[in-house]
Amino acid sequence: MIRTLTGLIIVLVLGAVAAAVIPEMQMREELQGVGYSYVSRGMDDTGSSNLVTAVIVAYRGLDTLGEVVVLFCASTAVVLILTLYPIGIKASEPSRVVAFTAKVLPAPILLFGVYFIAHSHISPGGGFPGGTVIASVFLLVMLGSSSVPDGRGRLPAIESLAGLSFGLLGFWGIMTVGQFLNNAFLGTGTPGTIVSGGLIPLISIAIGAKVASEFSGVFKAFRNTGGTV
Amino acid sequence: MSTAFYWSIAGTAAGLVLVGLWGILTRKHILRIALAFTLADTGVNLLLVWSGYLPGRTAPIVDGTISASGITSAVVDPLPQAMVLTSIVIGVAVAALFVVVGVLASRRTGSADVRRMKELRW
Amino acid sequence: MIFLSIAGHVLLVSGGFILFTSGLGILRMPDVWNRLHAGTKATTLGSILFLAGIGCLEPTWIPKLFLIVLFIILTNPVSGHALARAVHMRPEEKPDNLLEDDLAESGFEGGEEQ
Amino acid sequence: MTETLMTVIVVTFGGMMITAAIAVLFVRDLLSAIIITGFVSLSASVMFLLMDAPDVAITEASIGAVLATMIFLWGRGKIGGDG
Amino acid sequence: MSNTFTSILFGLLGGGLLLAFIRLLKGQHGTDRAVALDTATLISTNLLVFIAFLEGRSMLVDVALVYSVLSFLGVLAIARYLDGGLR
Amino acid sequence: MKRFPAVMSTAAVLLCIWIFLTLSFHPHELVLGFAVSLIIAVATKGAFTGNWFRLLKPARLAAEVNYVLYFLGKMFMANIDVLMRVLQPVVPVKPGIVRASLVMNSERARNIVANSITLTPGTLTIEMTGTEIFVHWISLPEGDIHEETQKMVDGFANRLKRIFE
Repeated sequence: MIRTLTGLIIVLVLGAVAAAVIPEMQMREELQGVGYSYVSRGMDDTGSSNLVTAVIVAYRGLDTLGEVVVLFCASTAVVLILTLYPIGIKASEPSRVVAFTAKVLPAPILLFGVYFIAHSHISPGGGFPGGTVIASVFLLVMLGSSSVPDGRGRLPAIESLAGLSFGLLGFWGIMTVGQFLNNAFLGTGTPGTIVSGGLIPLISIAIGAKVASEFSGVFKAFRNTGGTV
Repeated sequence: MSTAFYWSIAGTAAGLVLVGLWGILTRKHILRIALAFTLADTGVNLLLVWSGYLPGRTAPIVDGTISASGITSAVVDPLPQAMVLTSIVIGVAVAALFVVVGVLASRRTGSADVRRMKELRW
Repeated sequence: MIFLSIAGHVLLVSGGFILFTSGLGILRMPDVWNRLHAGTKATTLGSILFLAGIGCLEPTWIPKLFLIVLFIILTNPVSGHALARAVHMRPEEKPDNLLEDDLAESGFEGGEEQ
Repeated sequence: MTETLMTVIVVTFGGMMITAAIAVLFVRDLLSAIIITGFVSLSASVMFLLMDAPDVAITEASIGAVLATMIFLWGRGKIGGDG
Repeated sequence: MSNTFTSILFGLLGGGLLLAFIRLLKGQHGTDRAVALDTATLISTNLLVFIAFLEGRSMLVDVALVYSVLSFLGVLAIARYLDGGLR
Repeated sequence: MKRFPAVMSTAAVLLCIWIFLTLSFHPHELVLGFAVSLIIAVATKGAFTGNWFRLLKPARLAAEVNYVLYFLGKMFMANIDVLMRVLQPVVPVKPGIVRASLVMNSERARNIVANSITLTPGTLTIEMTGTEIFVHWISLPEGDIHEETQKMVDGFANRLKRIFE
């Protein structure tokens, strides 16, 4: 009772604060500040038609590197905890239709994932969504069987390789033009075609591989501890 | 009238955050708290994207429909979108950690009730 | 062109109506399996008609719309089947208005057959 | 898209999201709570598309629909009990 | 495309979505809610394509593509959970 | 290389999907798409399509068109059926689960039958074992239910046998 009351009071106070603060954010008519700068210069600087990808990979590339490290820490912690304290229940057999679908559908879904990663600079998508789509293929394979898929040892290798290549691509910029994660030194190409945007496609591939292998590792750890997945 | 939908998006987002916070504060089952955390996460993401939204404009991706010259008056702000994109992925990784720690804590105390998880108290 | 436009509008309205029917069926049907009937059949045909209508109005989008339709046809019956089987696996949630139940008589509980 | 129409869509989806969010906290069965959370994520994805953020919409759809649901289902299978 | 026509279509799709949503809230068991979620996501896929059509940008269709594929996976995961993970 | 035809047909279909996605015939796109689809086809061992080159013979093409038309007609009927039921004041249902035998060599064909049944009038596949299939009726048919169900299943199975066997 006291718990509900305290919660209600805190939430009401916060709601009042939100109701007071949010209308203060005037509706903007024009882009301002750093957003304006990114939009007006983004195409020329990076050669990427998708300005969101340009911000993630090029302008804020260092932040993204840090963010990938955070993701790595979280997934490593999950896998480590599950390996240290295994809890096991046996998984059940899937129906035949589901098992067959899990054999058939991975190919096109993988193709979608690769498409989103490879076209991150032209169309919506990018390393993060593409990586999660590929990880969900791993999930589909697991849903369609009662055993653990193999690939022991391959996932960590892919993960380390992807992280390493992200860093190395950054250092390539230092070597050539003295700037970490500079993406324009390769030439930006014609915006809107697949070979454009300098380093952006390569870094997207690295991010995608890293995200995919991390989430796949988490699911594999879930499966190894038994249960429903 | 012209900006009603603009403010209703903000209201939805703020409402989600508040509902999520209330759930975190008052629920007892640890997974229910994790679900409430996810809800609050979604609300915060909506609020962030909303802060970069300019009504009447289009997505910040250049193709045939918008010209490169008049782009600054045609697209929404890409910066909050980029931040939210990474925030979503981090959010689910944190939720996974939350659930795994919760499962282990409930194994140790024998119940999923957070009031009985004395080891997690400070 | 005028013909394509008219066809597109007709397809859109019929597709939208069938999708609406699926929602109605989900709400009105008496038990979970009958709800699944409305949920899988009506949404599949409704999506096909609706996306075909969009395709008539925007002919350059047809390839992508075709991919969406292909995926809906491939995936929708599978999820319906998986849910239907899951209901049978949970005795406490199984509807009790069946007039004939060969599956329960065959003693099949799932999981053991290879 | 006219503004009236946009308002109607946003209000519909927003209302559904908040109703569903409250339902997540109050529904008795934890499995139902997980399913309804999935619905909130998918609605959020539609909201992101309405706010002209297709990248975010794709990410939210892929993560909210599959990965988060899967993680919570795993936890539900391990813990049990509805509270 | 006239305004009235657009409103009618949105009414149909949104109405179906709302009905499925009511079932999602009301449903007696988890299975009923899973069925309602399946239907609601498919209707939303069509809604997404329609929004993309009204905005007139073909790239937004990609979102509907991902949405349809992955909502299927989510429902499949729930179904696999329901059909005997706990026994 | 027993799976070579399967891998190649999968790669061909995946390349088609790639072209549909990108809507571009730029050489770079084509080369990238070809490489990606080949890698995915090899990695998934060509499971997406199986060997489709065998299905392209003229005699089989006729059977395929026949099947698709039959299936589309049935699906349309299914929706009219569901619609009529839903719009009545009291929804008329007479549900039941009936067993029917389904003997086919190809796992692919069996799955197509199961999914087709799910999408056609008043029926929903609930379980499929090695030789049998269990069908849920929204409203049990008149007459002998087992005979009617068997007739419905065979309607699909016989048309598919002309394609796959």
